Amino acid sequence: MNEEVALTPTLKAVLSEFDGLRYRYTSARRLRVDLPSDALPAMLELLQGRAGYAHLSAISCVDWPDDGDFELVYHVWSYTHQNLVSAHIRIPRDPGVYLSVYDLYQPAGFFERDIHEMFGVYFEGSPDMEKFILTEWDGPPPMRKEFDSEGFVNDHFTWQEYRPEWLEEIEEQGGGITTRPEDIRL
Amino acid sequence: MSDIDHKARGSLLNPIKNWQFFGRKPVTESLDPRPASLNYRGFHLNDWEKCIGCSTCQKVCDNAAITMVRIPGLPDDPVKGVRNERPAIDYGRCCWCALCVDLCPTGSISLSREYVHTCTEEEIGSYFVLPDPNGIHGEYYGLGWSKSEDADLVDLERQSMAESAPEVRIGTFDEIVGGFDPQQAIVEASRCVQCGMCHDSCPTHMNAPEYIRAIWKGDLEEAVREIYRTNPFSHVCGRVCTHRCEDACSVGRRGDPVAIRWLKRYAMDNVDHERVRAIAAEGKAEYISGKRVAVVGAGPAGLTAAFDLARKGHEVTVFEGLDKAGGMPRYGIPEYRLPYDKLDRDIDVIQAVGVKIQYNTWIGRDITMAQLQSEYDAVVLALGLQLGRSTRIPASDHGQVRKAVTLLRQITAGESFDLPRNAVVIGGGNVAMDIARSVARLQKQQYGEVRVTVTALEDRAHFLADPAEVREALEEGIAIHDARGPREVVLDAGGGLAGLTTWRVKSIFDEQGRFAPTYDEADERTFEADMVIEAIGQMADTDLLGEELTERLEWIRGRLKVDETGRTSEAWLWAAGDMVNGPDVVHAVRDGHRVAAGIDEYLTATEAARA
Amino acid sequence: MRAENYEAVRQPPSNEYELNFGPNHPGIEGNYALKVKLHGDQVVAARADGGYLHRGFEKLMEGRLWIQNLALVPRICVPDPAPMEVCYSVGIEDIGGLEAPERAQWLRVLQLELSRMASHLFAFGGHAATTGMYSPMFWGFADRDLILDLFEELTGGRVYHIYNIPGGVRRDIPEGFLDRVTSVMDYIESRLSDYDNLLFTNQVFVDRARGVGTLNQQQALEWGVTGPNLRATGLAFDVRRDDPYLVYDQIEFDVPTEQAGDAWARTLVRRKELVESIRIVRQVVERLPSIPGPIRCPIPNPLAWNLPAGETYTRVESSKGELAYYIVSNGGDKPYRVHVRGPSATHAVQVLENLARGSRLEDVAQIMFSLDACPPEVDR
Amino acid sequence: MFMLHYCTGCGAIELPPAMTSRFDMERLGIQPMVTPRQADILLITGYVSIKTLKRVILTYEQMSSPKYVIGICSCTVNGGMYWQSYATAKKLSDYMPVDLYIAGCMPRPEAVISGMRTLMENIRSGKADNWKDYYQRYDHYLGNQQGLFGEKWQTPTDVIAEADHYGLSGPGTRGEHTELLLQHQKPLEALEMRLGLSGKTVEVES
Repeated sequence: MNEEVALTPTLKAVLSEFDGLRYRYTSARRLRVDLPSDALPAMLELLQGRAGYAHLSAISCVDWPDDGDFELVYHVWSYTHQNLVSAHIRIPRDPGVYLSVYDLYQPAGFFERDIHEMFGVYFEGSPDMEKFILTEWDGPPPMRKEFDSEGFVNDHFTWQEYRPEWLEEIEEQGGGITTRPEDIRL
Repeated sequence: MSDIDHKARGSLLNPIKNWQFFGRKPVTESLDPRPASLNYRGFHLNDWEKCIGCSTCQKVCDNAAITMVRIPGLPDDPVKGVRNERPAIDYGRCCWCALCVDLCPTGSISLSREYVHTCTEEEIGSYFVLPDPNGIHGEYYGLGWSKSEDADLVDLERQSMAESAPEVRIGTFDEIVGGFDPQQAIVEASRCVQCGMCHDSCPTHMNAPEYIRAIWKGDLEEAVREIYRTNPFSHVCGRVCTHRCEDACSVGRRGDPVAIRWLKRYAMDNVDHERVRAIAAEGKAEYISGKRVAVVGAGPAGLTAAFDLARKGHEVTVFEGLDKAGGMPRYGIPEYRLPYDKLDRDIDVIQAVGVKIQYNTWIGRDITMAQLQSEYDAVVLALGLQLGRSTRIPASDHGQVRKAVTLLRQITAGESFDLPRNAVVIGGGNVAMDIARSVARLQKQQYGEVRVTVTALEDRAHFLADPAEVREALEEGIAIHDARGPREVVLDAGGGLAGLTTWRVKSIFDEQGRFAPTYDEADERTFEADMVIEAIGQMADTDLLGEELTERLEWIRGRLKVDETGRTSEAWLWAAGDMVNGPDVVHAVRDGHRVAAGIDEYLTATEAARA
Repeated sequence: MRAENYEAVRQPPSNEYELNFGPNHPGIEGNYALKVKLHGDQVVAARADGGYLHRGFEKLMEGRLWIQNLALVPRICVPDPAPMEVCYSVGIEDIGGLEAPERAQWLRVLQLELSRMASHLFAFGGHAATTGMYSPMFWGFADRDLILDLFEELTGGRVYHIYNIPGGVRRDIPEGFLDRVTSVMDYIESRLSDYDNLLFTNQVFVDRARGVGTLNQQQALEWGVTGPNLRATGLAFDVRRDDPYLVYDQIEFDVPTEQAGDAWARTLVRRKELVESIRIVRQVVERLPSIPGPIRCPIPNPLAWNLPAGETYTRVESSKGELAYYIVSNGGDKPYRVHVRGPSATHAVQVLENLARGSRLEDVAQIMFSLDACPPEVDR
Repeated sequence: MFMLHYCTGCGAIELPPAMTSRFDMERLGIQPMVTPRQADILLITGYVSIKTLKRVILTYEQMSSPKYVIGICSCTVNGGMYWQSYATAKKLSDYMPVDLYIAGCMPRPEAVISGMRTLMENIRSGKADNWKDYYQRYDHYLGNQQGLFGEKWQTPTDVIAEADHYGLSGPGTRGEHTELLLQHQKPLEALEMRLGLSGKTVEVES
């Protein structure tokens, strides 16, 4: 990617505080930072305090069962530098617990709550880990890769069995359904 | 805009102003549904004439809303790439995204401008619709979203294939076609819509969709595995197959068909030969049946049969008259189309599964059919067609009138013959092209110039040869005269060969469709030549069966009569390949599988009977 | 599923009581609920309850081909679907290294702005309705419908356009389309003064909407408010201008702001953005004829399309605020993970809860509509 | 006819246009109604998430007979484009009787309106009377509901009593599932019934 995009001094200062941290510009206004999970809260604090990254755009969670990890991505935007930092950390899938950043960014409250019910990641210190969307769902966290939505559906629901006249007629003539959609899905 | 002041009280006149609204045109529409826009995405239409039942729409449908239904009475012809299936849409699933329209290879499916459908619980069947050209209520509301340049998602253009230039290739027997590089192969493979028309049309039903997808995924070994499920002559078919698959390919409906043959070749060329052997041997039976099978003729049919039988645990010996295996692909097809080392690989793989080949052994000369019958549990005849037919025109018995197949064999074997400075070839098939282009190469090498003329009965539009062959032949400086029938071979005073006189062909077949050419004798033309080559067809050399056996066997118009398993009227004797169903390599492979299956069944049955 | 939901509520003997506001309630935008604790008419505490529109989009998308998802994404925000398509397509182009032709980009801008206008007309129509004034709503919907007609003509669908495709758009403009766009723009422009008379300078509405659900810039930033709601607190931030995408950097437009930060200001900002959108659309109409096709760069067969491994975070300015897609590809033919960050995610939960607290019951609906919160976007 | 104002899904977006000036359903005497108690038509506008489905059933039971259900969009018929989703119900008719379906994703206002007209026609001709089916085959519907929501599922409405009241209780009204219901049912007091009146579900902070 294009490394030549220069870091703003403040940003440089913040990033230099941490070791074991890799960063690269994925585009002019997008900086990807990979860092150890324990360093994240401190970095966000500095980003917000010193570099003016006031807006937590989102927290995304990605499930990597093969690595036994959850990847948490914190997207923070600076209204002053007009630049977005995506901080990537990995936390072990089990027990799947991490620290809340609610005290830095209030919107984190919602995103953490969302990740908690969708992936089952618990955020310590988050004001509210209660279910929001899935209040009446007692299955596993659906966004985990091992949860098979289609399987669940086929266990719990029935489908229409259409018997239109034209089909009856065709079957009388020896034709009929050859391939159902579920047989050929790529 | 000027900022709006929330303290502004608005004018006192406002109430009066508002009377103006009575003057405005009302916005309300009539109760009856308005006609929808020109590219509206309403209910489906399907042009049954265009639709070929390839089920691509079904695959791209993100809502699993499309079911394929077989409809009796519609054309159903694998060779033409047509199925009697049509898509039925479940309006309890459809979201009218029109991806089915954009990806339809034929452009048959489209959306109409009809959008009103209601029904009660009892009539819910009406949500499952078989679209036709009229619309779901039998009333045509006009065409909505349909195939357009803009929205078409089918990739109609084939990846270009590297070919050596005519002036370069004419001087050598090196292979002409370069083959795909990995990038091209993946792109070409990605054009496939997985409809399976190729599989249906292929005589030996190769799993083309599977191996194409494997190539696209970059898993070439998986591709080879899929290929070997149905075809041990993979290198050969990757190069010189008559590719009916590509004629049936649904992408070829509006554009270039997927280059299935070249993809197969790509997979075969790019997997290490040792691995190919290992993959081909997968699933070989552990046990030894103790049964012995003899195969006469090491061509595609014979070796395929041998390959199958060996994999099933039988002991197979192949008897080959010449000193190399391969049959027509080796002795009939010139090297610039099929390099011998590739053919050798196929044969090596077949031998690797335990097939023994005994060279230079002619049936009737070195070993008799009777011996085979007594020493083996079953015998396969796969003689092929190695004798050229003669035109029987005056003086066609002259020494300088030669048969194409014979010459081709000599060229392959490296035997020397007096190369003509000026040759005339009779025939418009692939063999004619092969011999013409081979002689042309030799001429180029020895005399530095090409003087070959091809005269064919058919006019250019109905040539039997593969169009690409004809094109390349012309590029290489070969003169092709179509619709000319041979009249007589002209000899000079010294009895040497002077040329060939021809008449223009008026018609080839009579009303009954029998072969009975008529000529316009006024239009006579003579082509100078010091050699005339007949390439008008081949026949099997059945003399070597021995009179007594020939008597016992049943024949139909000079061909052996066989049942659906390829078995002759003799219980122990099977026949396969060109001698049974005419010249075509992939057909021969299919035939090999057929007799192998028949024989295996027979042998296991006798085994069971004994036990 | 839990049956307790339907057990009786034992209310403590007091003058505080709980009320379920929605999901089936005219004062709720969409299918959404708010549990409020009341003291008289005063809201003491409010708690948002979502999930009524949950469809598990992010899960569904992991099971479908890259292109198939295009039919899915517009459904995430029903009133304003266009940004969803564009954002997703741009994301794929980013990962796949595709470049949408210029004409396609202008067409996308056209689609986005028309969609924004439709959504805004919807929004302040709705807001007016919550204050008991139905005429603006009737007018708003009627005028919005003219835009839907344009969509129908351009994309083949009134509400769900499914017009974008990675690498460009699916259709070029039909004959004479731009003239019709212009005439609709003229008409809506001519209507603006009517709206002002009817709504924005209408004392009933002004008095009803001012000072309701006020949030200052400080709070707005803390709570992660974006879009018109943020601009209503005086901060001129707009993704189109400050994190440009498509061809917005070639287009002239202002970012209108208001200072008050209350319901009135929020709706007024939308009213002003209508003007900006009209400006932008007019520029597109002007430029488009001089920009040659194609409208899509070549893309592989959708059935066999592996996107290279990678990830992207694409943002667009939807009519409701900052919309972002976080897309991860593991090199397969389906997305590995798609995270949709809907603007309403913050607005409809934390902000709504905070603003509702201390307000009067009759204003709760107004607050929600003035935030233009979009439940389907929250639930996904 | 009063149409309950409850937007369960996407399709709702086409209702405001249908109800307001442009297509003006009021011409047909159709108006939105805020409370189920006074509504005749329950319009299911597209997919219903399981969470919503509970409310929908509650609402349906609170509506006074005769009542009619219209399922619009694909989703109410066979899952629509959310057929893979763990969160939405697939066949509405498994959980309540449906009188009319309107095809589309989503249907345009015109389609909705012609649907309404068809329904009126069906009502006039007596063709639309599936509401009786709910009483006659309550056990069947309840069974599907329990299958989805668990056997402890109950609603504030005493459907069986109503069935008797309308003289519609038949062999299919009671059955194993209603038995199950009676086991778990907690008697409801007047207060909750009154709260139920407002057509909003009553919930406890858990």
